[in-house]
Amino acid sequence: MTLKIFDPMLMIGISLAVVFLMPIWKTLGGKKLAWLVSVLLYAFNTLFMIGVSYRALLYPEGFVVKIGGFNPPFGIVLHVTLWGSILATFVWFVAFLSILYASTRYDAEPADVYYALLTLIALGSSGMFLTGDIFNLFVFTEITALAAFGLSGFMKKKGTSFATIKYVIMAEVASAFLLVAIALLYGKLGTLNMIDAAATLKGIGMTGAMVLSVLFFLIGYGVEAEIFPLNLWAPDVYRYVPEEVIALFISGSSKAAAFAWLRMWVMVFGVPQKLLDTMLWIGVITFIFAETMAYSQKNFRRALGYASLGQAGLVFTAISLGTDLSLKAAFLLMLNHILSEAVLFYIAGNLSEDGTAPIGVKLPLIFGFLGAVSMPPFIGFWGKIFLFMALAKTGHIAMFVLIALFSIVEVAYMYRWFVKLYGGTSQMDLTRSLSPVLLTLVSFIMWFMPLVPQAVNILDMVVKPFLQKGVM
Amino acid sequence: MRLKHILAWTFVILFVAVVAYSFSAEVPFGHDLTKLAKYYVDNTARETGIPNFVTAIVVSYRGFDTLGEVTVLLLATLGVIGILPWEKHEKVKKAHPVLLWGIRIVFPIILLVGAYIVIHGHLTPGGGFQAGAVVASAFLLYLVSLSVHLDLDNFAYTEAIAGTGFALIGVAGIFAGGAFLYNFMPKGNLFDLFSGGIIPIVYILIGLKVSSELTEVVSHMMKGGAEQ
Amino acid sequence: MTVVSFLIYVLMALMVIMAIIAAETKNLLSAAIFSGFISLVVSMLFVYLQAPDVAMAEAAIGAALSLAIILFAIKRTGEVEEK
Amino acid sequence: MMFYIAALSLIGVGLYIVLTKKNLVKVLIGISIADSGVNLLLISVGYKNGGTAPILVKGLNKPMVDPVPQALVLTAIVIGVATLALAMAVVIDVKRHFGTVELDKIIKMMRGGDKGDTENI
Repeated sequence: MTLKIFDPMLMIGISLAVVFLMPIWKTLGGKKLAWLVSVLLYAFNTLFMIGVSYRALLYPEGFVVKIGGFNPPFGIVLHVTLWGSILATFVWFVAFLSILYASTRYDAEPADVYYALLTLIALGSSGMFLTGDIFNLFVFTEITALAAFGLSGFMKKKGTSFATIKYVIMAEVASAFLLVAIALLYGKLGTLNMIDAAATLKGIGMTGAMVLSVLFFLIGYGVEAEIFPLNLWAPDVYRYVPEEVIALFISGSSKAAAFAWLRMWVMVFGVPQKLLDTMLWIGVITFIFAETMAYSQKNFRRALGYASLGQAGLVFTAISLGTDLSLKAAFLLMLNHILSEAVLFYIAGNLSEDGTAPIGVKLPLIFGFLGAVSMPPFIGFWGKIFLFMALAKTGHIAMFVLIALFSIVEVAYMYRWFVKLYGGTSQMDLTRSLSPVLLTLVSFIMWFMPLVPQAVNILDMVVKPFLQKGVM
Repeated sequence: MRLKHILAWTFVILFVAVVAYSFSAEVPFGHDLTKLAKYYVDNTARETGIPNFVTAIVVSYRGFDTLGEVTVLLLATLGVIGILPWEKHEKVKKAHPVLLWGIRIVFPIILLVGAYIVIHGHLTPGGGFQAGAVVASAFLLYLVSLSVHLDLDNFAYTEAIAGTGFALIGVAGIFAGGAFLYNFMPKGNLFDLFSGGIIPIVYILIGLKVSSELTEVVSHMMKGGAEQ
Repeated sequence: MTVVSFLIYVLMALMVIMAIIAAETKNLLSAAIFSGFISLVVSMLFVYLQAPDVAMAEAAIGAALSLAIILFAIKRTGEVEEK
Repeated sequence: MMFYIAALSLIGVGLYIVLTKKNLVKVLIGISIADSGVNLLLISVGYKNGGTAPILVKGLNKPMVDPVPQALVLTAIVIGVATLALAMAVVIDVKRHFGTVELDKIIKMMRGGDKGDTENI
């Protein structure tokens, strides 16, 4: 079959070869060639991942790609699901926009290293979306994290260095916890393949060691998924690090960590009921904390950073609930977050002296704000509705009320910022305005998704591989 | 000792007690082999054709992890280069002659040891990572003696070519056998130096890449970045 | 208890004591050296646990190169921890 | 059993350093100690009583220890040194900007923090 050519390993192998050759590109054609090669690679990968997503549509449970020709669980496999491949497509698309944007940045030296880091954060997070092996997931987590450290400290300014060191220390401690969690899991279950581990665990049940393992996985992925006590590094990073990198953090590392949590919590551990309430409350508290902090901010980027933490909290809650509806909500909220906050961050890097947005990006600004507060035509609206329905259905009324209440707070401060930013007259660099405009175009296309009859089917397909047979 | 320290120690002792208890209760020390391990112990020699099972797992069964791992090292190099850019240091301080001669004698021996470790990586303990670290420590010796300037560009090229070779061997596997990193070469006889198909080649590439990356990292840590 | 296993227990106790000294000393240089020694002891334990590959890697990377990286960083940031 | 306790004690001491110390270099030394502990823990999980090293020797057929954790630890060691190097580079950068690597002083210097940060560009 011709669709066989859409093997994600081909994408990963070619991308790695291109990145490894970066010193050669630089010697041959300077940083111009390095930039050109990266742009072509990202465009190719975006198209390729669209093909992979199309292939994933044909397999309701996702398809498995063997590596090295060994059968699972003995070799590493990729478990390609529709959800993962769609998110990976978005990562490469945002990376494409970011590298267009980065061409206007002259203080990022050495430039070839900057482009290589951008490639590797996209590659690492798409690997996290696609892999089906627990230790391989850890390796990709580290790739994503190290690329994030490098990008975050790249500007060598006072603010970035301070923000980065906090991030580095928290993430390194988290990675030690991840390894302990893997040691527990491997010692108890004797396998590292996710599907096999889930099957083995069903026979054993949640013992004390497994509870401990879940908690350590929570700590391990919580730092990058921005869960409340572990997200204290994030506001400073969002404040100081260049906006094209933040766009990749939003679409790449934070989404990938949330997706890893989805894999472990829902797929492998099967939503352990005795820890369910704790997880839900962690997510809700993250949301409340973030929205409260965001309300009182006087700096736009800080406010956006906290808003993004709030979204991460919602996604975490939706994933942790683990029902059909709530997983759909998580998927829609993830997409909405990428489409709205990334646009706003691209704009936030180009405010004029008086703190207004440039004239060329009026439409993206409106779209970004409306998307950020989940207004009806945007997919975030459906995400929130689904989340509310899921919470009501499972009887978590207190959380329902709290999320609704603090959503109003979100609308209030977002409106305040919109009034402040709107109506500027300054001009914006054309290359720079391209990124938010293109992203807005995609979110405009997404408006018509509910009109397509197959959309409901696609949503069903997205959550199917993760649904536990026992949980409803 | 303040309250904070006492609290921290209490937390640590609790942590150790709880985790050690659940480990020894459910994963007893010295327990029997797991399902995965049994399979590897029984089948590795037949499936990969090499006697060192750790190498077989690192390069063949879990070769993709290893590719990720050299990428992590590359990222460390890139990050260190980005944060502490290399600047040309013109001054070369001559080291003491005894040190200089000592290094001249020791240096080739260390390189030889590294080469031995990597070439026999699939037969005896050791392999690409260990050899890479040994070779990097030889260069570290050179750096510390301050008697030479390493041309870091050459290390970058070595690393680029070795890494690309690894990735392309993987991609070639897709076309030759339908799976990334598929072992498409003849496996030869067990215990022979030339056996195991792509495994020794990949491990040598890993050794080259790891050694050049570690050397770059260490030299940037030592001298990179403008002092203010 | 054989002589070997007794020695292993002594090594482990030594390792933990060294870690505590590294935690409490104000001199960063000695903390770094202790962390290097810990890596060395850990690599000896790896040999006892029948993991020669890992022992080699830990001795070469954990004890030598990590220590070098820490020492270079200390040289460039100052030796003494305040307070 | 003793191996588990020793390994976890190393992790614990590393955590203690991270929790209480303010010097960034010291914190990273703590993390590297914890990393050694994690590696020892993983290898202990794979140990089998009476097993030998997982390398075939001609004519010898004895039970072996689990080779999987050894492969994982080989990966983890390299990842550990990579993160350590990157983190130390960031610390050197911090020293260049702030003139110190004591976390509480740096936080004081970054004064303003959340509330006072009004600059919009």
